Amino acid sequence: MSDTHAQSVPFVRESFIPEAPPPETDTGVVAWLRKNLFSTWAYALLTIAALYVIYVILAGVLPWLLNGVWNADSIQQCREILAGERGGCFAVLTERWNQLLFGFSYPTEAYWRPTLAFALLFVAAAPVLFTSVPRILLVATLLYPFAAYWLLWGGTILAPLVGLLGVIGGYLVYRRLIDRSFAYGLLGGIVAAAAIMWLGGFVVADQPRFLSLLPVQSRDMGGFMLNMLLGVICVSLSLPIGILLALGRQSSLPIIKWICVVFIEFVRGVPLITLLFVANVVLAYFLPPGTTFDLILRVIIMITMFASAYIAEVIRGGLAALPRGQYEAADSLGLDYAQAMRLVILPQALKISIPGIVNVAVGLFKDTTLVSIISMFDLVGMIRGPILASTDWGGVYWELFGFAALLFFVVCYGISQYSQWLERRLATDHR
Amino acid sequence: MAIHTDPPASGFRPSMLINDTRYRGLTFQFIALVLLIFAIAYLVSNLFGNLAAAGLNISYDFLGESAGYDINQRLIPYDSQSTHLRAAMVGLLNTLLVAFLACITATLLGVIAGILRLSKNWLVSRLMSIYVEAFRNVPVLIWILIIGTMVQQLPQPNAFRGENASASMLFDAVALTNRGIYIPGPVFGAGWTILLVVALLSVAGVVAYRRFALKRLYDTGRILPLVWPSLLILLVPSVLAFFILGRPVTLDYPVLRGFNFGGGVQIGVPLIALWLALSVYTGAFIAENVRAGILAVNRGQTEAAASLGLRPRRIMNLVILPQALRVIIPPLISQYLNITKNSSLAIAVGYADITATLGGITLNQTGRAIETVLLLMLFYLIISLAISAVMNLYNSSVALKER
Amino acid sequence: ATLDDVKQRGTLNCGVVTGLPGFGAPNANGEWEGFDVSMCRAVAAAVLGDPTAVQFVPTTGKTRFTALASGEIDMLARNTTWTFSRDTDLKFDFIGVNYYDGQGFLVPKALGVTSAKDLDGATVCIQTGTTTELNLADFFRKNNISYEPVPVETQAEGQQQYLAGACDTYTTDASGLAATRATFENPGDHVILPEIISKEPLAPLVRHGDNDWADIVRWTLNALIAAEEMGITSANVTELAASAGDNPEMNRLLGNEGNLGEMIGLSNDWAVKAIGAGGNYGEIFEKTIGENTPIGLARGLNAQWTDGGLLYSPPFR
Amino acid sequence: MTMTDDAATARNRLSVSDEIAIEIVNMNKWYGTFHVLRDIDLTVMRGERIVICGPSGSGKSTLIRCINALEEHQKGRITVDGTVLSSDLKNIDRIRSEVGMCFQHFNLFPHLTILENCTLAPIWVRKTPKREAEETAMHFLTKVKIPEQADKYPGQLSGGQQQRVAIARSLCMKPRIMLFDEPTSALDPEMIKEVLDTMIELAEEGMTMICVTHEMGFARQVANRVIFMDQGQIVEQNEPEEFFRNPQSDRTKLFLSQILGH
Amino acid sequence: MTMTDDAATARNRLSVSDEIAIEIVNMNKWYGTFHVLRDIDLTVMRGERIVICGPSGSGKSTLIRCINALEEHQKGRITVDGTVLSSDLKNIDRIRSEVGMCFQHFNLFPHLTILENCTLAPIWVRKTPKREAEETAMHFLTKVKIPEQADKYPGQLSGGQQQRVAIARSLCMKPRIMLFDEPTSALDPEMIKEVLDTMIELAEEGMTMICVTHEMGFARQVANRVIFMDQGQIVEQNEPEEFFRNPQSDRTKLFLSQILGH
Ligand SMILES: Nc1ncnc2c1ncn2[C@@H]1O[C@H](COP(=O)(O)OP(=O)(O)OP(=O)(O)O)[C@@H](O)[C@H]1O
Ligand SMILES: Nc1ncnc2c1ncn2[C@@H]1O[C@H](COP(=O)(O)OP(=O)(O)OP(=O)(O)O)[C@@H](O)[C@H]1O
Ligand SMILES: NC(=O)CC[C@H](N)C(=O)O
Ligand SMILES: [Mg+2]
Ligand SMILES: [Mg+2]
Repeated sequence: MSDTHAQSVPFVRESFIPEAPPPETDTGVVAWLRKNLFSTWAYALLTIAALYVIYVILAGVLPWLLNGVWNADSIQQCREILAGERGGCFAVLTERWNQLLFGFSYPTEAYWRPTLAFALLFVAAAPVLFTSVPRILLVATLLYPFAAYWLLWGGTILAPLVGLLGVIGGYLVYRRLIDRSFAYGLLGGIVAAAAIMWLGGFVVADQPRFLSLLPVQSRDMGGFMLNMLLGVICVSLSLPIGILLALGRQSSLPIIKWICVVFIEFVRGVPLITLLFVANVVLAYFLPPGTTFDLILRVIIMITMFASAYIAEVIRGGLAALPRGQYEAADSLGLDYAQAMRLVILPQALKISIPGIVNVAVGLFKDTTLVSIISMFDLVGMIRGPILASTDWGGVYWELFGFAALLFFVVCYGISQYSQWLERRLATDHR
Repeated sequence: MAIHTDPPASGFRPSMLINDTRYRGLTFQFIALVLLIFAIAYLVSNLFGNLAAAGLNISYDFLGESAGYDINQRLIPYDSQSTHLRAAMVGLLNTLLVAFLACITATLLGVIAGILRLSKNWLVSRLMSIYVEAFRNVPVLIWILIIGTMVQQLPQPNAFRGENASASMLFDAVALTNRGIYIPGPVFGAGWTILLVVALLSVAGVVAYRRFALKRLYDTGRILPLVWPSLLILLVPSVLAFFILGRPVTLDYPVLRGFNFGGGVQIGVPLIALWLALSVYTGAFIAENVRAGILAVNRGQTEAAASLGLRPRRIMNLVILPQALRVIIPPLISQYLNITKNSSLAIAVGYADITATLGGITLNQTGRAIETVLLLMLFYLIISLAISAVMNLYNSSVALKER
Repeated sequence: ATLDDVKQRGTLNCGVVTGLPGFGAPNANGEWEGFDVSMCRAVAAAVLGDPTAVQFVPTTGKTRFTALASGEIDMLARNTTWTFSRDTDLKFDFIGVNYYDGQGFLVPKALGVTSAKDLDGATVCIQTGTTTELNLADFFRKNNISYEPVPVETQAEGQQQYLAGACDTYTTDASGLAATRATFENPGDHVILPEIISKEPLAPLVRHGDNDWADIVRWTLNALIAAEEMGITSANVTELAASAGDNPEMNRLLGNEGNLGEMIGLSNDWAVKAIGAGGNYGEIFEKTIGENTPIGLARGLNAQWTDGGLLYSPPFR
Repeated sequence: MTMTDDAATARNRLSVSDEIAIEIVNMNKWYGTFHVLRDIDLTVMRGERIVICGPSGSGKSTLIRCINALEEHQKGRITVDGTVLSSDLKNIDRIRSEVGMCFQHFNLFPHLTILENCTLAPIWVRKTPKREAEETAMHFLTKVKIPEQADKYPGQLSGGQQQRVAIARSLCMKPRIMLFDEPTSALDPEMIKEVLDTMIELAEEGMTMICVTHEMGFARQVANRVIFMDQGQIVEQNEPEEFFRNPQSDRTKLFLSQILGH
Repeated sequence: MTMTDDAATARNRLSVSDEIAIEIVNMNKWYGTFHVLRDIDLTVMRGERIVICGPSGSGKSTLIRCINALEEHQKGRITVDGTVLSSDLKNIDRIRSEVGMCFQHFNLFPHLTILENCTLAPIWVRKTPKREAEETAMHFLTKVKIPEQADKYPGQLSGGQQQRVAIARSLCMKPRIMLFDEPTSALDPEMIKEVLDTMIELAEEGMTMICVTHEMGFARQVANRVIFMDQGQIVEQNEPEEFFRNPQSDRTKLFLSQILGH
C-alpha cells in the first residue's frame, strides 16, 4: 500500500482493518515494570531508593506492630511480657480506650450516648453532603442538633424540645413576615423564637426529670469526643457567621466593609493558640462581672470566630467567581438585596465554595487539638496529661501518639477524599 | 434641545433614610457603627470594671523589670537579669528563626515531593502520595509531639563517653545527641575579613558571569556552560586566598566536656524538633501546591514548546516554571504564614519562641495576662500583615496581562 | 460572693495540677486523688456536705493563676508556692501552708553527681512559669556556674524528658521530685541531691478580696491540722462529734460548743464533714504521700509542732 | 434587497400610540472621570421599537442599563411610564417591575430549573401565588416555543434556547417595556434566527422595545427608529429605511460600511 | 459554486516537487490497548498541501502528533525529511526543528510577550542572536499582519490574532513542513477568515502543509489532497474536487453530508 502518494492520489479503502492487540513489548507485567519503574537509569535508581525507604520503614514498624502486647496492666508488665524484644505496648489502648475516646469523667454507663450521637451525625450529614440522598432526610439534619444536645449533655428532653419548638415557631413567623420584607421576617422570627424559648424555660425548670438522661457537664467531656464536638459545633456555627462576614466584605458600604475586613484580617493574622489564650485568660475580664461561663463555651466562641474568618474568605472566593450578570439579572427582575442574595447569589456561591469550606473544616478539626495547650483534656491533652503522667503508662509514647494520629487521619482523610470527589463532580457537572 | 433640569429636589423626608438609595447605605452604616461602638464600649467598660474590682490595672511597666528566668536558645545576649522586654525579643527572634528555617526546608521538601508525586515512576509517586496524605491529615501538634519524642531517642551525650561508647561522632566532627546537634564552628583568625571579601567578590563574579553568558547568548547565540564555570569562580579564589592568607579561619570541633559537648556550634534539640516537624508538615501542603501549580499549566504549553524543538529541561525552565510559579507562590506564601503561626506551638517541645517566653513564662511570672496576650497578638499580626503585603506586591507584579 | 456561688452551683470548682502522682492525679477510673485533691474535697465537704461535689479543673503552671483570677475556679490547691508577689501583685490570698517544701534536684545515680554545685554545664529540665524556674536561675547565678534550661510545661513532660536523657537533672519541689521518682521503673537508679535551694511553702489560695471565702478555706485547712493534733480521725470523728467531750476546743471544732460554723456562714458540723471527707491532715498525708506510699515522703517539717515540725494550727476559739 | 418590502409591511402593521413610555432628558453619566453618556435626549412612545447601534464602547449598554437603574446617572432626568427615576427605592422597584431586560449572556440562574427561573421574580416580587406564577410561566415558555424544557436546568439548553428562556423570564413579570442588550451576539449563527423570531413576535404584539443590536435585518424588519451612538452621544437617528439607505453623518457611514461589509 | 474555479486556479499555482517530505509506512499506535492508528501509509511530497478530515475521535490529531514525535508510535516507520523518527533524542530534535506545528488552542506562552513568544525557540534552540531573532520575528509578525502587537501579551489579543501569532511563532523556526491541528475550530466566526487567509498565503509560498480541518472552502482552495480518516484508518483520499464531488466510500459520503449539510 505504499503507493498512496501524490502520483496516484485517489485511494479508497476496501477492507476495514480490525483492531489488533498492541505489541507484546507494550503490555504485560514486564512492560508495566519497565515503563513505570525502570524506564531510565535515573528512574531505576529512584525505584531502588524508594524500595529501600519502604524496607526501612517496614522493618521498623512491622515487628513493633506484630509483636505488640495487647493485654497488660501497666508498662512494666508490658516490658516483662516482651522480655527485651521489640514490640509495642498496645495494652494502653485496650486499658484506656474509654478515656482516649470520651475523656476520664464522662460516665461510663452513658458511653452509648456520644456513640449514638456520632452515628447519627452521618445520617444528619448525608443529605447535606450528598445530593443523591433523599431530601426528606433534611428533617433529620434539622433535628440532629437537638437530639445530639440531649444525648451528649443529658438532662430532660424538654430542654432541646423547647429549643426545637422555638426554632420551628421562629421559622413559621419568619415565613409569614418574609412577604413584607426580609428584615421584618428575620426580626419577627428571632423574637418569636426567643419568646417561645423563654416561656419554655419555665416548663423545663418545672419538669427537670421529665424523660431525663443523666446530665453531664461540659467539663466532663474529653478525649476524641471533645475534638469531634468542638469541630462539629464550631464549623456549623461559623458557616452563617462566615457568610455574613463575606457579604459584609463584599458590601459597597465602606464602614461595614471596613469592619468585616478588620475582623477577618485580624483573626487570620494571629495563631489560634493566642485566641485560645484569650478564651482562657482574658475573655472573662471582658464579660460583665459575675458571669462565669464554661471554658468550653469560651473556647467554642473563639474557635468559631477563628473559623468564620477563614470560611468568610472561602465564600468570598465563591461570590467573586459568580459572573456579574447574575447580580444584574436579579436586580433587573426587581429582587431586593436580601432576595437576590438568598435566592440567586448564595445558593450558587455556596455550592462553589463547598470544597473550600470542607478544607477549612478539616483544618479546624485538626486545630481542635490545640485546646490541650490550655489544659483541656481532648485526645492529645488526655495523652499528655492523665495517661502519660500516670504511674502505669508513663513512657508509652508511640502507641498513644500513633493511635491519635490514626484517629485523626481516618477522619480527615475521609473528609478530604469527600471534598476531592466533590471537586471532581463540580468540575464535570456544572451544567 | 430644550433645557431640562434635574428632577425637582424634593425636601428631605425621614422615610428617605430607609427608602432612598442615597441615604439607605448611610443609615445602615450608621447603625452598624453605633452597634460596634456600643459593643466595644460595653466590653471595655466591663474590662475596667472587672479590673477595678480585682484591684488590678493595665500597665506595661513589667516589661522593664528583670525577667528572672533563663532561656536556652538565644540569638541576642540575654541572662536571667535581663528585662521581660528583652526576653520577649529573644522569643521574637526565635520565632523568626524557626519560621525562616522551616520555610526554607518546607519549600525544598514540598517542591521535591510535589515534583516526585508527578513522576512517572509509580513507586515514587505512590510513596510521595502517602507522605503528603499522612502529614496533611494529622494535626500539626501531634506531629510536633511525635517528632519531639523521636529526637529524644537520639543518644545522650553520655553515650559518647568512655572507651566502648555506644554512640560515636560522625567524622569526629558532628555529634547527634538528644540535647542538640553539635557541628564544628568556625574560629576567625587574622585576615578573615579579606577572605570574606574574596568570597563575596566570587559570588558577585558568578552573578556577573551568568549575566555575561545570557548576554552572549542573546548577542551571538552561543550558549556558554554555566555550572562548572560558576563553581570554579565561586570556589577557586576563596580556596587560594584561604591558603595564601595562612588559614585565617579554622574549625572548632565539638568535644565532650562535662555533661555536654562543648565547642563547635550547637543546634538545640527543641529547635530541631520544631523545625523538622513544621517542615515535614508544611512540606506536605506545599507539595500539593506545587503539584497543583504544575498541573495548572496547560499540557498544551509543554507540547507547544516541545514542537518548537525545546528540550525538556528548557521547557521546564522557560515555559512551565515561570507559569507554574504564578500559581504556586501565593499559596506558598500563605503556607509561610501558617508556618509562622504554627510555630507558636513551640512550647510543646520546649522551644523558647515568643509564645513561650512572652505568652508563657512572662505572662505566668507577672500575671499580666491581658497585656501579654495583646502584645503577642500584635506581634503575630504585624508579621502576617508584612507577609501579606509581600504577597500582594508579588501578585500584582506577575499578574498575567489580560484584555 | 464565692460562697453563695458555690452553694448555688452545688459544686466546688477546684483548680488542681494536671497530674502529679500523690498530689493530684486522676486514677485509672478518672477519679482525682492526692494530697492537694484531698484539700479540695475537705472544703467541699465543709461547704456543701459532700466531698464528691467537686469539679476538678486541671491547670498547668501557666494557666493556674488566670483560672483563679478569672473566676473559673473557686480555689487553687496545686502545690503552689506562697510568694510575696503572688500574694500582693497578682492579688491572691494564700490561706496557709499545707506542705513545707523546698526545691531539689533529681539526677541519675550513674551521673556520679553528689552536689548541686557539681552541675556546672548541666542541662536542667524545669517547669516553666514556676518559682523553681526563678530559683534555679538565681542558684546558678549565685554559684557562678552555668546550665542550660529545658523548659517543660507539665510534670509528665518533665519526667519524659528526664527519662529520655534530654536533661541531666530535673528540678522542682522536693516533694514533686519524690513523687516523680516514685513512678520510675527503677527509682533506685535516681537520687535527689542533698541541697535544698529554696523555701517552697506550698499553700492553697483563693482570690484576694473575698475574705469570707478565704476564711472558710483557711479554717478548713486549720481544722484538718488541729484534728490531727487533737487526735480526731476519720474513724472516730462521728463518734466524737456525737456528744460533747471534755476538750472544749475539740467541742468547739466539732460543733458541740459555740457556733464557729455560723461565724463563717456554714453549718456547725462543717469541720466534722471536712475531717470525715478524707481524715485529718496526718491521715491524708499518710494515705497520699506518706512513707507507706510509693512516694514515700517523711513528715519532716510537716510534722505537728508537737513533734518538732512546723504545723501549728491557730486555736479554735 | 428583496427583504425591504416585507420588512416595511411588517413594520407598518405595528402601531405606535401617543403615550410616552420613556423620556430621557439631557442625561449625563460618568464612570469616575470618564464621560460615558453625554446629553442624551430620547423619547420613546408606547409601542415603539427602537434599535440602538454603534461601535463598541460607545455607551449603548450603559444607556439602556441607566433606564433600568442598573447604573445610576448623574445628571438629567429619566422618566419611565410617568415615574421619574430617582434614588428612591420604591421608585426603582416600580420601574424595574415595568421594565424587563435581556442580556447578552442570558444570565439565567443556573441552579434553578427553567420554570423556577421564570417564577422566581413573580413569586417573590409580585407575590403571585406559586400555581398562578407557574401557569403564567408555562404560557410564556410556550410562546417562546420551549414549554417542554421547563424542568431542565439552563446548562442543559443550547444558547438560543437559553436566550428565549431569558426573554420568557422577563415577560413573566408582565413588563410594559422590554430592553435588549445585544441578545444575539453570544449565539452561534444557527441560533440567532430563533431568538430574533421570538423578538419579532413580541414586537408584533405591540411591546415597547429598546434593543441594542447589530442585526440589521432585524432593525429593518421591526424597528420604528434606529439610533446610532458614538462616544456617548446620539449621533444620528432615523427610520430604518432612511438610516441604512442614506446615512447623514460620516461616522454613521463608516460604521455601516464596516458592519454591512463583513 | 463560483469558488471552485478560483480555488482550482489557486491550487494549480502551487507547485509540488518530487522530493519526499514525509513518509509514513505501516504505522500503528495504541493508547493502552486501544488501537488508535491502524496501518497508516502516507507519503507527502515537498510542497504538497494535505487536508485531513474525519469524524471526531478518528485519530487525526494523533496522526499528525506522531509526525512531530509528540506521541510515540509503536509500529511502522515515520521518515521526515529523510530522518527516520526513533526514540533517539537527537533525531527528535532534528525533526522538530524541521516541522512547525499549530494547535487548536494556540498554546501561546502567556507569560511572554508576542515578540518573546516568537524569539524564544530561535534563541534557545537555533542559537540565533537575539537581535537577529527579533528581526525574523518582526518579519513574520508583519506577514501575519500584527507587527504592532509585538509588545503585548497573548491575553491581550483576540483569538484570531493569537492564532496568527502561533503561526508566526512556528514560522520563526523556519520549518520546512507545517502541521495544523484544527487551527480555526476554537475561533469566533469573524476571526476564522483572517487565520485562513494567513494559511492560504503560506500555502501559496509553497510550504509543505498537513492540516486537520473541516473548513471545506479552505480544502478546496489550497489542498492537493484531502484525506478522510475514520476509526484510525485512512479510508479515502483524493483531490479535493473529486473528493467532494464524488466521494467513494459510504462513510465518506455520510460524513460529507453531515458537515456540508449544516
Ligand atoms: N463599570 C465601568 N467602569 C468604568 N468604565 C466602564 C464601566 N462599564 C463600561 N465602561 C466604559 O464605558 C464605555 C461604554 O461602555 P458600554 O458597555 O456602554 O459600551 P457599548 O456601547 O455597550 O459597547 P459594546 O458594544 O462593546 O457592548 C466603554 O468605554 C467602557 O469601557
Ligand atoms: N492520551 C490519550 N490516552 C488515551 N486515549 C486517547 C488519548 N488521546 C486521544 N485518545 C483517544 O484516541 C482517539 C483518537 O483521538 P484524536 O484526538 O486523535 O481524535 P481526532 O480525530 O483528533 O478527534 P477530534 O476531531 O475530536 O479532535 C480518541 O478516541 C481519543 O479518545
Ligand atoms: N511544679 C509546679 O507546678 C509548682 C512549682 C512551684 N511550687 C510553684 O508554685 O511555682
Ligand atoms: Mg454593550
Ligand atoms: Mg483532534
